[in-house]
Amino acid sequence: MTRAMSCPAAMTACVAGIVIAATPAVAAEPICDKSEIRLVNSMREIAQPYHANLDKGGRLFAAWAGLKNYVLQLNQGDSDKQISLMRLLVAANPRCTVFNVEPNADLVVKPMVDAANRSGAWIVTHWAHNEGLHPFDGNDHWIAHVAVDSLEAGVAISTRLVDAMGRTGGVVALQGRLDTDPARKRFAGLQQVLQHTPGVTLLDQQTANWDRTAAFPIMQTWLTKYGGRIKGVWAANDDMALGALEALRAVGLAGKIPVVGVDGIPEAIAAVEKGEMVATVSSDAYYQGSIGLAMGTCVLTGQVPLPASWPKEHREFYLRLVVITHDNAAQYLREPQPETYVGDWQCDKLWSRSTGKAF
Amino acid sequence: MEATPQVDESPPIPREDREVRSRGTRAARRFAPLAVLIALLSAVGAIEPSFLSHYALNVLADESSVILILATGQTVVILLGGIDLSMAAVASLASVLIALALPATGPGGLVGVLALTTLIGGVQGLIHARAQVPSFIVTLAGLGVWSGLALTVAPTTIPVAAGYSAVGWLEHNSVGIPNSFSVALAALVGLAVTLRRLPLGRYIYAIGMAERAALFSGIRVGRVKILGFALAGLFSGLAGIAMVARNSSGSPTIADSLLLPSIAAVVIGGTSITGGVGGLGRTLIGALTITVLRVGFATIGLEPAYEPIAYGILVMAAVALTIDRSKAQIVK
Amino acid sequence: MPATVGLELRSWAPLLALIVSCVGFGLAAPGFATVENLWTIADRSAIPLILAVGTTFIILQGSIDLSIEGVMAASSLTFAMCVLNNRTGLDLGLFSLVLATCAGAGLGLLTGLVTACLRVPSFMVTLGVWSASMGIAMLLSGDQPPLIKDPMLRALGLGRSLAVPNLFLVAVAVVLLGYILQSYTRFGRYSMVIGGGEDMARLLGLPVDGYKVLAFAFGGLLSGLGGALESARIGLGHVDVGAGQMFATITAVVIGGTSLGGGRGGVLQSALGTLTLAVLTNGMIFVGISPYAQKSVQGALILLAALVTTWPLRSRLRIVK
Amino acid sequence: MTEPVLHVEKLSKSFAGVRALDDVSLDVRPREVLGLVGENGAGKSTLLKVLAGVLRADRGRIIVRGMPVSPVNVVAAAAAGIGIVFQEQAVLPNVTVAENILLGHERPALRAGFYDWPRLYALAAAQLDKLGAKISPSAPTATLSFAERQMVEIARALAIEERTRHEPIILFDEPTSMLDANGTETVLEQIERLRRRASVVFVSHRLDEVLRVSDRVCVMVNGRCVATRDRAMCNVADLQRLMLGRELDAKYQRQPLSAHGPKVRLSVRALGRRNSYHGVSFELHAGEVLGISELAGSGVQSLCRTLFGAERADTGEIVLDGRSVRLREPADAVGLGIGYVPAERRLEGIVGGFGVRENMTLAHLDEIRRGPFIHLAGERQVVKSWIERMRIRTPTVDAPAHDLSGGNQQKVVLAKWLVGRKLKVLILDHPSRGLDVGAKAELFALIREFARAGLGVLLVADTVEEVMALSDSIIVMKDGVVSGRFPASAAKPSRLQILERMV
Repeated sequence: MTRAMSCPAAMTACVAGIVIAATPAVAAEPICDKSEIRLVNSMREIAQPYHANLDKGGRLFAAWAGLKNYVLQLNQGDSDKQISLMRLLVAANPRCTVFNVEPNADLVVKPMVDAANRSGAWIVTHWAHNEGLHPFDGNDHWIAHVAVDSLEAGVAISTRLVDAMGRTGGVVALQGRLDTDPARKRFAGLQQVLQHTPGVTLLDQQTANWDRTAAFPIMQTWLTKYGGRIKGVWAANDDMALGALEALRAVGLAGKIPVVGVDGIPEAIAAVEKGEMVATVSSDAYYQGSIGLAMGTCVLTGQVPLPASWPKEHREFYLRLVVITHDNAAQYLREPQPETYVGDWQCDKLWSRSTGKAF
Repeated sequence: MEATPQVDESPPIPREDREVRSRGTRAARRFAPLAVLIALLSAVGAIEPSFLSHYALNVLADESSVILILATGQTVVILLGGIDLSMAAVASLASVLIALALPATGPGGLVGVLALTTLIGGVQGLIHARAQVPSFIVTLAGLGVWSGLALTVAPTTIPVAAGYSAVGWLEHNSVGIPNSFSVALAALVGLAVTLRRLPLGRYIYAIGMAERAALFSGIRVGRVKILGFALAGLFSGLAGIAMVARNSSGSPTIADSLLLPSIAAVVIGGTSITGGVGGLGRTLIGALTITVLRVGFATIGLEPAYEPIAYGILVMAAVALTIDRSKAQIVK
Repeated sequence: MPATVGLELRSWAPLLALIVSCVGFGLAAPGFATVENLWTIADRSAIPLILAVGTTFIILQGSIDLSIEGVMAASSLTFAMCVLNNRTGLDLGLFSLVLATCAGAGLGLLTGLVTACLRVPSFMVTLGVWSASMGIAMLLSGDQPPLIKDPMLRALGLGRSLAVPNLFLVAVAVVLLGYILQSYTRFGRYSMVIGGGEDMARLLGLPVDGYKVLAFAFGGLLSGLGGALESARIGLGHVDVGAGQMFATITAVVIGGTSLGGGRGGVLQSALGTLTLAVLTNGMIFVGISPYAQKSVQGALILLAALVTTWPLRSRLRIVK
Repeated sequence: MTEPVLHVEKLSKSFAGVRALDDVSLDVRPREVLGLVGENGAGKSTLLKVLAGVLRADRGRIIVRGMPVSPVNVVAAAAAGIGIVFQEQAVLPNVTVAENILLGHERPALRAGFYDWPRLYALAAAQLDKLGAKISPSAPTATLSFAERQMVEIARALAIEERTRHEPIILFDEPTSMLDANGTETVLEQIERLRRRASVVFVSHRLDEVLRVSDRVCVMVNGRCVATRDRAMCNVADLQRLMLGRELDAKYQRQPLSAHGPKVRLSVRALGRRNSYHGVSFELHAGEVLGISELAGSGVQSLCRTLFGAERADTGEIVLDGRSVRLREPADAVGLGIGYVPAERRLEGIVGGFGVRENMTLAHLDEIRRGPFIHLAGERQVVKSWIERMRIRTPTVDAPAHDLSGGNQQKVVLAKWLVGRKLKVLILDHPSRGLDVGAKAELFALIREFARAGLGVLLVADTVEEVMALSDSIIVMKDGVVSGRFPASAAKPSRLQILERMV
């Protein structure tokens, strides 16, 4: 795909160059020379489409901004390792290093932010972090936290689900790992919706640890336990949703019982288009994988003032989510092009996808 | 595993060649682990010089501290000829309890938690020694029970609301060395002295080498084993504390990923997994080696996808180079 | 048939446990004791059964295999990329099942050779192989797990023949194969011998190392098969197909009464253990026990099983490590 | 003179520079029993292992029926017609008798690579019949008795016959060293029986046995065969002289108990343990050596272990110095001043990996502490003094115990108990097992010496002779009950008197 990208990337790079040049000078000295800037994407793995797209997004941006030094850090789901990797990397040239972090668990945010503050590196975090922790509380190197409102996501898919069920019948819920914030909030979203739809009852809920293989047998068991009473399947992420979908397929119910998930991974979007899934929510991995790097670059090149001087709602804000249903599925199946994001990467448009403060 | 008796009166064959071999390679074997560590460090350093900077080495020490603590406890159990698979789970449980307790109790809570984890270890030791269930099974069961418990107590990450200072100091440096590492090292040294100079230590080695003979020498084998597992529990607790200090929060799965690395550390250090041979000095080296293996590649900019492969191969290679074959003729 | 091969008296304990848990859940949850659920349990236990058979021989010899999950992942990806899929142009059909299984066998072979030739404890070797094969799987998986499009293999993974889940039929076949190997071939008998007294086996000049390598290769082969079938079921090659299988399998084998010291137990016992575990997990969902409690229950169960099998053997002079 | 079936020519083997075999040569003739005697370390076992393919010789040739062979392992040796009978431990408990007998040679019982169990059993049964043993081939070996397992061992060696068209050469490596009078009898009978279908090389420390069954006896000293004698031409004394180059006085003057007063150290009252022994009572006085003469299975070992706290007694009581004691584990016994020298020296006596020093002080570390720490300097002192006092031949204080000869190992085990300040009772469970005459004599001398010092010694020995040689009083046990008592006060019993109480 890189070949597919490079040409347009190059083109837009020039365009962008002009754009950047054109933007009015801002009150800040460049901190680093462009050649010194090091971009780091820290995430769990790249075997999953979601994470793979985080990485792609990061590389798209690096290419677009003409930055050579892009580092990918994978922790294989080992929180301790995610912290260690960062701490070790900032041994060299911290002040020109930007971390864009997909936390393996919310608890890694604080240590990583501390590491940034101590070493002088810059960090942007995603999803969620421990309670009572904010960039604007003296964490000057924590550029921003791009929060995802998992509650909103939960509500969004749940409403689509109950609508598809005709607002009656029983639903089963596959939860993510309960020691993560998204898992809890998304489920809270479901409960919220169910409160307002008395017709729909929650038959059962289990955790499948975000895992497709774990989801399959659980769904199977439910099918035997509740049989016809299951009118809808709710899953906290697409992987589990697809696992459940296969269990439905095994008994010829695929497409007959509505299924929803979160993440908007290609497979799920395809299923949505086929009508085997009703909806999924995308936080746009490409964007998440690049926006932090973009912010950091803008800070380091002095095109925006130091984060400390930003308004609070620019330091910690919610990310606009896209609900993908049968109607709009098609357009999200295509590999996104840089043009889609160039707008968001402009130093004066960094907050274009914010839906407001997240604190 | 049941002990199999020696076969014949004249010195048994395998030992004869072992004698021959070990005479030739005893020295080599003693220094192999250190050599491997140095080789790794210099290899990584050659590619990424900043890795050998004072700062980076400090970070390395800091990173190794939790593994070091776990490995130290594990060493005692392995010297006894057993194994403790529950340590990481217990550490996670501890981290949750600490995070919950600190605001209310402050430092006192730490003592309480340590006491609890020691008790947990002791109970496992008791079942192992008295009910004569292999330690692998007892602690495998423990692994399930304790992590299940941790998840039930707190299904999620618990940030330390208050009283963090009670553990926070571990994250600072004194005389240029991270406190967490100094503490881990101190604990290791303390235990090492116990093993070398106290009767208890002599008993532990005796049990690991020849349990029956130890029993017939009037050693209270059961009691020593229980003590050994209790120690492992204590060190699990310490690891839990270090984890909380590190993440300023506790989580039911926080240490799980460190179980196998910590065991690998002991073996790579050259302590025989069949018990009786080895020591804590070796474990220190092993823990550092494992840490370099864990985080070293990233710093040399190895394509992340290849990391697990390299890690796997290097772990095997390191063990192959450092393992003490003088005792384990029967490789299980 | 030698007494040591057939179910020893002690090995009735797992059967008892199985029956008890079935009855228990049957009473607790009405929907549990239905034919349909029987097949659900069968389907769920299919792949664990396959894995347990391979692991049994390794444990019988007194070794251990921690690499199951990694090997499964590697074979799963191999499989998914050889069948009709959305990543590669290949469409090797059933043959890819063979390929994937061989991939597993290859990794097992590697484990065996390192253990035997370098005399490194299997505990450490399999730890390394686990990580390495995980890495291979990730490389293969790249950024987009391959989706399996081959309808025939999907049918194999999901479908049923005469109401019996296909995978379960495969599993039964594997268990039978394992049983035959164990009681009627030198591989099986020598595995028993090696576990019972490796030093004696060597003293008597048996090719111990050879059979160790064989055991690991066989274990890898079945892990490979398991991985491939799992992905045939869920419809894609996935790095996490084996998630959680390692501890589960060892647990099952131990519950079955195969001693980790080696030399005691067998394929049938392990099969029993696996079924017991499957019944428990299924039953606990029926009764609605929280998954975390399930973890604890499983742990307690291991201990219980071990106690049942070892309690009669207790004596002041017994040595247990 | 007939052509030898086995001709050993200038065989040499060294371990780490130490010569175990030094150009040893010998012949074995058809259907003869060749006895092999010599002190420990003389190279008997090494020679056998080389012949059986367990070890590889450095130099020299092995010629079987004119064909030079160099077996690389036991199976290869078997193919050449040489079979070896290890001690009891070499049978695998967790498989069937048949599998043990045919281990490594199942091929004839395989059909298309699969076991044909009935056939396997048949083949095994054939071997067992040769010995007239009534053991079911399908029985799990673990269920067999000691003697039965010995049979299985021999049957395995005999199975060679089937594979070589010739009569096999069967090597017995101290088959009787772990056996009591009865077991020994059976083995000797079997050897007699073998004479009719095989050639036998028989190693034993018991010269009388050797003389009984062997046609010729070869005496080994320092890895070479110094003399070969026809049975008719020599007696025990000759052999001893050849082995040690000196005479041995096994005579022992019993001293009247009154000499050290009738202070009762240990008294056992109606002690019983389920299906092991019952109603056992006796008194052991300070300074007395109480010998127990027994047949295997008479429960004496179990009795010893009970007195040491290693096994539980179901009934009766143990009284030490007038106080009834409860022994939950050996540590309790040790605390009370009871010591135990186990029969399984290598497994239960010494800690192989430890040096002499650590072994010797293991049981009494808390007596040589300074504060909480082991007083290392003091420890060395103690150990040095005992090494001298007991004339233990060891290169250094810290030499690995498993490098010592059996006799010296046994001395170390003995010293382990004597180191203790408050040792009152010493239980010796077959202390002379696997020791050569020389070592045995030294050991016995020491035992007497310490008994005089006021220790109560309980001795269980392999042969009636040993018991008689050492003991003041003797009790005989049979099937778990005391079947005869010969108190020190009474006249010294004759061998016959004791034997008739045993059978």
